[in-house]
Amino acid sequence: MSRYLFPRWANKVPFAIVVALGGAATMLIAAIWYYGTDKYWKVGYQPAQPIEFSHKLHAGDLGMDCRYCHNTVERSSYAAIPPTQTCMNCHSKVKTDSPKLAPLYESNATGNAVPWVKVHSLPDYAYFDHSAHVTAGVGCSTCHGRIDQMPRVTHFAPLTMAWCLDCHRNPGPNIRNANDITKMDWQPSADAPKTTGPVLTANGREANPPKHCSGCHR
Amino acid sequence: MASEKIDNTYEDPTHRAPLVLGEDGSFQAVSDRISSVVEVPIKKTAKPWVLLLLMALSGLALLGGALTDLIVTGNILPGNPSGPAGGAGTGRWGLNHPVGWAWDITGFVFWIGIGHAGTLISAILFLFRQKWRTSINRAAEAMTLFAVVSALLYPTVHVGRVWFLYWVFPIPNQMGAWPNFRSPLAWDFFAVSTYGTVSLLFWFVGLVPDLATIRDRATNKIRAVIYGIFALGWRGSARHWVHYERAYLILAGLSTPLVLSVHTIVSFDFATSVIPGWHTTIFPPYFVAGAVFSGFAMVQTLMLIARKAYGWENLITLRHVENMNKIMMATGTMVGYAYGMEFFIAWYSGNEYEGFAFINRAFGPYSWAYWTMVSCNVFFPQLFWFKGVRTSLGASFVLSIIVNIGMWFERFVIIVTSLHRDFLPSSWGYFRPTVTDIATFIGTFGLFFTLFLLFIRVLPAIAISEVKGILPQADPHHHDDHAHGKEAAHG
Amino acid sequence: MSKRGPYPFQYGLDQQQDEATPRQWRSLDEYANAKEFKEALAREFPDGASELNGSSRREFIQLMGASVALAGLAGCRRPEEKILPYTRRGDTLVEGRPLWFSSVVPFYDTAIGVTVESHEGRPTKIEGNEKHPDSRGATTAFVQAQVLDLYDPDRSTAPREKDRVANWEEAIDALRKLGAAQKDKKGKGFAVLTEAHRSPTTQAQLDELKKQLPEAKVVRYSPFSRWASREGAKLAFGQALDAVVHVEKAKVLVALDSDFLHNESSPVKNARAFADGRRLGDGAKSIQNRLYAVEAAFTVTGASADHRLRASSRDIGRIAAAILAEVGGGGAGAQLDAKAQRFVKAMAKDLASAKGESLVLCGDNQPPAVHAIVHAINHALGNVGKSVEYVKPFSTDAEGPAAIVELAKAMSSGEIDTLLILGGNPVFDAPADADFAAALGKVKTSIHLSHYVDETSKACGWHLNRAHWLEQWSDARTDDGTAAIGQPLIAPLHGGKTDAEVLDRLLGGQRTAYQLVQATWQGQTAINFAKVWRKALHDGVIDGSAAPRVTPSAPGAAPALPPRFDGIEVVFAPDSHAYDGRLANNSWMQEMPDQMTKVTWDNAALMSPATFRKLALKQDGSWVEITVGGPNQKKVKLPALRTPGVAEDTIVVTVGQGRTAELKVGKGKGFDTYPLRTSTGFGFAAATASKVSGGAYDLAQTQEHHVMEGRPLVREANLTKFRSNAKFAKEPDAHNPELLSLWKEHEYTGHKWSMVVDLQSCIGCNACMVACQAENNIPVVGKSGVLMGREMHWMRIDRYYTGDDMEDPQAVMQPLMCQHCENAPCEQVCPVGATTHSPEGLNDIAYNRCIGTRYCANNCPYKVRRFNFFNYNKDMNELRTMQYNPEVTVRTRGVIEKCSYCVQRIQRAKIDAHRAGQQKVADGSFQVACQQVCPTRAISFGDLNDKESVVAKAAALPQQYQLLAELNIKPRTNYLARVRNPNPELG
Amino acid sequence: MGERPDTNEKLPDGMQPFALVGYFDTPKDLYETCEELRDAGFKMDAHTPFPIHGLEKAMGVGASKLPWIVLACAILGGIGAFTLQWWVHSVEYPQNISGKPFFAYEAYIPVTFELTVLASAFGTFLGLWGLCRLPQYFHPVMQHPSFHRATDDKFFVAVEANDSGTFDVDRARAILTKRGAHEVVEVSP
Repeated sequence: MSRYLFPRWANKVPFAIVVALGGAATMLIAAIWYYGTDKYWKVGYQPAQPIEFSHKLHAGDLGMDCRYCHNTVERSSYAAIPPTQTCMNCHSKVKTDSPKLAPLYESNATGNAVPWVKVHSLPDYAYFDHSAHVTAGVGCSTCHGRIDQMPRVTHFAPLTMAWCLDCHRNPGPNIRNANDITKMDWQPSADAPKTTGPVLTANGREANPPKHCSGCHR
Repeated sequence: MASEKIDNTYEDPTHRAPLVLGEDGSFQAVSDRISSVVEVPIKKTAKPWVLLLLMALSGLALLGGALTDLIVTGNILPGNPSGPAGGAGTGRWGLNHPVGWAWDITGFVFWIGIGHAGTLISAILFLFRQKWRTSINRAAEAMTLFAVVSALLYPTVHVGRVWFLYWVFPIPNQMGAWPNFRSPLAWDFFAVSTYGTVSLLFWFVGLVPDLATIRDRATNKIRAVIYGIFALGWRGSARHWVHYERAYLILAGLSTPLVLSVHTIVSFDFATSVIPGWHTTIFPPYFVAGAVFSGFAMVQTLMLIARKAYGWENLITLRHVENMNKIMMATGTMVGYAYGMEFFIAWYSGNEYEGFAFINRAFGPYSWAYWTMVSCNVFFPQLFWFKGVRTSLGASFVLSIIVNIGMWFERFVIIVTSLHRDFLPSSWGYFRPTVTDIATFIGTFGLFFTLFLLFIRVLPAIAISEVKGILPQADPHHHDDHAHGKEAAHG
Repeated sequence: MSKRGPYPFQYGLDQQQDEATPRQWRSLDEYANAKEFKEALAREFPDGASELNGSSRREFIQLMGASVALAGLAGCRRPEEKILPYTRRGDTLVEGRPLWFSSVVPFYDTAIGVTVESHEGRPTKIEGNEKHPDSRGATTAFVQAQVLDLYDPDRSTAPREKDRVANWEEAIDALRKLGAAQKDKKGKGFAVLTEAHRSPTTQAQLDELKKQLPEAKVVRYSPFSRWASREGAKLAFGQALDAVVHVEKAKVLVALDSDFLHNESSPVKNARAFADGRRLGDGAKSIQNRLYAVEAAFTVTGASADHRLRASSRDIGRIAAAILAEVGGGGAGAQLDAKAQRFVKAMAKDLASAKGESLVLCGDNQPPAVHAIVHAINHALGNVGKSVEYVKPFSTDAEGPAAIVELAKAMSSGEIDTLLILGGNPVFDAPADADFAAALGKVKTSIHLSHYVDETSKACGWHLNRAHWLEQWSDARTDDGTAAIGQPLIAPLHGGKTDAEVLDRLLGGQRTAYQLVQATWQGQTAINFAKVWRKALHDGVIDGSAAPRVTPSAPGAAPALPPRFDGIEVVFAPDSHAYDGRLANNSWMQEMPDQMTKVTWDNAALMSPATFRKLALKQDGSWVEITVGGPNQKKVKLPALRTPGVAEDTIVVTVGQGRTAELKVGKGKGFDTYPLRTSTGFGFAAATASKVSGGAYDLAQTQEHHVMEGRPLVREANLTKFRSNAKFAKEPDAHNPELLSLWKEHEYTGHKWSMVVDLQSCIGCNACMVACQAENNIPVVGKSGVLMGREMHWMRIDRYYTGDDMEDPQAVMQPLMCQHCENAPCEQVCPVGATTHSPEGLNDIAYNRCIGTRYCANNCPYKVRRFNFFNYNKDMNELRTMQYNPEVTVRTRGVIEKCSYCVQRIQRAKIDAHRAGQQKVADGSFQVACQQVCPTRAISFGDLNDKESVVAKAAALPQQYQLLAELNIKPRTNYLARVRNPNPELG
Repeated sequence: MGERPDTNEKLPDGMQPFALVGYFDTPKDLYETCEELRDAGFKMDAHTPFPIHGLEKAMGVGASKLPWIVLACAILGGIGAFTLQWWVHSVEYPQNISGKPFFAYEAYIPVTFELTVLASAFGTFLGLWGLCRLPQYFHPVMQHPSFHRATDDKFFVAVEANDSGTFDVDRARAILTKRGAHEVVEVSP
């Protein structure tokens, strides 16, 4: 019998394999890291809407207050999309002939809703309450960004649990005065006191945002 | 055969009884005897092995069915309860409130326990320089490995949402959530996975020189290549042996506390709870003893079969059999002591809940299970006091199986009888297994035996180099140029 | 456009696990697309809807609009979700904030005022109405469960002529024709059969009908009503009267076969008054009342009694007579055995000592004669006008079993050829001797208005689908005549009509329910109707609508009682699941364990262990055949169940189960025992029972062990012991050791939520269990599930038998929910930290974090954690999902759930307070579900750190103790020990 | 067992051998040969089917450094594990669990222990192969015609060439043949 001997080059194989595996692993992790993030999935989501409603025009240029349309935001967990009614307040006179507004007038006539496309969406087991945040002094732009500069609404923040917790653990920098709530160019004060003394909310109580489960999950 | 003629089961101080018997105790004979099993061409595979493998595979298939029924679709297996909406779910098992764990965790603890003997034999006996271990440690380690695989299956599939199991491990995530390191269950996941990994490494390190042997004996290229790859180019260099022996010693040293910690931690699952019958400080030693007990029983069962099947009478001698029986007797008695002590403490503590829990075990709805356990684990092993029984292969085989049955029942009794009647009588219940329960359990045996059968077919089931190492002529200062089995036997 | 790839792993799983999310949006939208809803949209706008703030059809449509559609390939790409806003928003409506509307439920031959919670136009939860005298903020299990009936997919969706599905146009046409035809013959041969309804509007229509069709016959029948009491009054006082009892005014109470705390004579009111009379709050050392129960079945009332005498129903009359004689009301008295004799003597003495402040109640299952005696007793004790008042009956129409039998006779004889049945289900529940089905077959024209196509509908020529009280305008009077308006919360889902509407159509009218109800009250209120009306709607009760009290003449001689029969007697009681059968298709009620037997999904033949042995039965569930004599013998075979406390030779059966109509939930559940019930043996009857060989039937009980094994779970004492040692419940012993801690424990500086359960007040009526189920989206698991021990109830009521005599024990009740231990054993064992402790001391569980190891459930000493063994909400009917509480996650398969102390309500209260700039929630600004529903106010909840709070005060009471506190787990739920007030003479 | 007759194979002239390889039948012969070679100042390696006790001394090879590697891994693993648990429960997300302190070191012991063992085990495993320079599928000595018996029943010695000049093929061959080695063969690098 002639004994089989591994060729000399076989000695290089293990090293090659190790290098290859290492490389592959790194690639994989990198891929998951990137494609798994909300930056990739949510942030920047900018669907087309049935009516080319421009927040830039209304909130920005015309300077309408967010709460004129989203008027439930201070009373309810939802910042409700305004009813057709609300749009008609102005558009019964303004731009009545614009074809872009056809869906609006149709909705007003038929009573069928305008099918807006949802941009910001939390998992349904997360109970977020707009009124709690707005009255505490967390303004619109903190989570929704410069809406006043968006002709078409874009998903601004990742809205992940970790992201929420960052602010819940250190609310100070993101709390503003009640009258700045809808101020779009408001900037978080980086030099806000971190943990020295209790942080106060816009309506003057001690800000103590929940960090425990039932704060958001019921 | 020689084994009948020469009795190596008693120690005569005047001369050491040999550990390996046979006319031709030469090194090559050892290689031949062990490797030949592996080198049989596929076509010539022994019929009984094929038959056993088929049985094992059908068991494996059953496991597949059971798990699909449990997790994916439901309604595969007949006669099971199902939700209003039917479908899969942990409810395919017979669990309920208050009995949230039953056959699943019973099976988990059972298999983990089995595994312990392997590590014990390969590590602890090694540290104690118990040379007789050499002919059984390889198989025992393999058994450990496969037992751990079967065991790990249970905690994996017993959770309600298997697909989120990875949350148990500390992986950075967008929820900013982490595992709870206070939970004995979290400890368990770490302990068992560590145990599995270390056992694998230990086993593989032991295998390398023997893989090299088979590589070098290879008569065809394919085998040479395949075994060669796993032999890592081992060439028996003395310089390597130096590191190798040190590594082996260290791994043995690591495995020893590890194996003790694993069952200790498993016992914490119960000991740290508040449930009467679980909340017991005696659990760690008691569980470890039980584990060794059941493990040795399983090794005994398997090795007795292999011994018969492959004619290894000279390698696995009566002495091995007897020694394992002695250990079983010892550990069995320890377990028995634990049973007694539990009762005593329950009474002595004056805690009515604790007291009730044990009275209920012995005389409640599950008394049948309790007494099965006691008779199998305490009464039967006492037979080993008789040398006749200890050295009878038949008796050893039967008793080893009885012990395994008993130890399964021990876990069942601890888990279920404690849960089914705890503090508030209003929530007392009763557990009945479903078809899926039974199928899952049988299935794990299928998994275990499939792996084990494949192992003894393709890998040297006895540590070749180690056995050679304990032959008399292996000693460089041995005064005999041509060592021979016979003289070895007498010398 | 933007970089959208396949959905990441995490999201993919969210899709898998989307059952773990509030379903209402998604399902509503799907419902919106469902066929029947398209039809609903097609229907015209109901009149008067403009009045119903926020719950009009318009808003109903818009609510559909508010739902969010899941379009696209869910799970593989990011689904494009739609938001459909309202087109016009009701002025009071704010998306995401519930609204409450007052309404009224007719039940128990009285009416209970309620406030209904509405989410974007969907009624989701029924609460009591503080202002309503028969509710006082509380309700009962039966009332709670009715919100589920509204969404029952089995409800009839359209009128039918025989088996042909018709529409209302045709139906109304048919009604008008019929009415016209009847007018010509003055209604001769025409009869209307109604339930024992209490709606003035319906009655007004009936009166109108009687005016227009003088020959027509109107009969009232319900399987359970207070006709016997009214008949009794006729016997005693010469005129039929309704007794209005005032338990709060009674120091000594005697219940003769009467379950007045639970099932009879406006129980909510009674239970509250009873509990108030014996509350041991603020260090009170005395109990105002003492309750004697003399009964055949072991009822909730019997369990709450200070003294209970087992007596078979046939003997109640004699005992009553004996009492009458003892209290000097005349009569010869009666021969009783020694035990009863002694009991009665002591009881009578006690009664006599409390003249004018005592009250004797008689069970509805007793014949008029016995009621007459009891009326006489109360009269003799001078209670009339004090603890018992009399009012004219709500209606003078013929009622009771005899009446319906008579009607049936007339029908079979052809004397009646046209029958209009408004509600009810006589084919199923009429007395057996009426043989109503056969009689109905003889009738030429028959019309049945009902919620379901039930046994009766099948046998009628026309079936009309009836509007649920949550769907249409109605009104109802309580037993003392106080009226309330029933507001609809949602437009009729299937376009059903009310009794009044149908009668109106019959008489050629076309008024809507709204107009009819308004018309009724317009007539009765003089000035400024609009104001009165608005106030009535707001308060949920109409001021000054109570009926004038009547002072009856002195009773005549007590009527003779029928001779006592020997052998077995069978006693009929309403079923704890189905009541008289109307709730048979309600899965919440079916799975609700019977208060005493803890049986779910079934009814059984309840008998004492001795009787059980006498019948040589082997085990619980063994078959027994009961035969009731009479010309046409009736046999019923059902499983037997040993029930301590039931009288000797007495078999208690509940009626209402064993429905045969096409009901997905109710069909074939339990056993129909109506065949045994005849007009002569309506409450109880002589019967023979015999063992039937052939195995045993599986009865699914939620509690299978009935004694406390000497463990101090429910701690009770009698008043004297309590007086001598108020701290008896925490006497230092093995169970109350000094508790030390190994480490520095967390402090609770903010709120410190806690619950106190007063076992002294709790009567174990189960109302809290259903309230919890409705509030927290708790699934049902079905009979098989309960048999496996997998019921999901977050709170249960443990019932233990106490005393040495297991033939005749006492019973104690203990509501048990998560105790929110500060050192919770369940938390440390969770490997993923899904269950942790909130800074306010709540034992939180994040369902979405749970992986389902069940370790926490194992390690819970109270066994209150529940595991979703399957996906119980899978394939849930879209209509039914409308009931889900959007504030609570709907759990998926494989996760643990448990009582959260209604954290959603706590959060709502906190957010409201915070919005108002307050740091803390004020005490009493919210209630948890079980607390709110409790008729006896046995549960209080609040902040322990607020020393002024109700809960803090209660927790500080001497009789406070904590269950299993010796484990040093520091439960947050406290119990107040139970104290009985026995009569020293009976020792 | 078919044993080949002894040969005296040489590599072609001018070719520097990797080593001079021969084998014995018993550990004893090998042992004594190694001692002699060691004393003669040769650098050698032995190849045996099983470890022969004291052989490393006979060859003049020092003890293994493996334990130090393992110790390092153990310390790393232990500290790492404990730090992770402390960080998770005290820094990153402190939560009140069963009313226990955030920093409940008692509870961290099991995981710390397990990860210590795991790290040590990996250290041992990788350290072993690292120190042995394995896997190395081809090695010059394998060219010896009977080397396949080195893992079976023969005891090989390879007198290794080195530049230090102490290597003298003929002297080595002499010692081996004197000791009765079989198949003394020069193997090419």
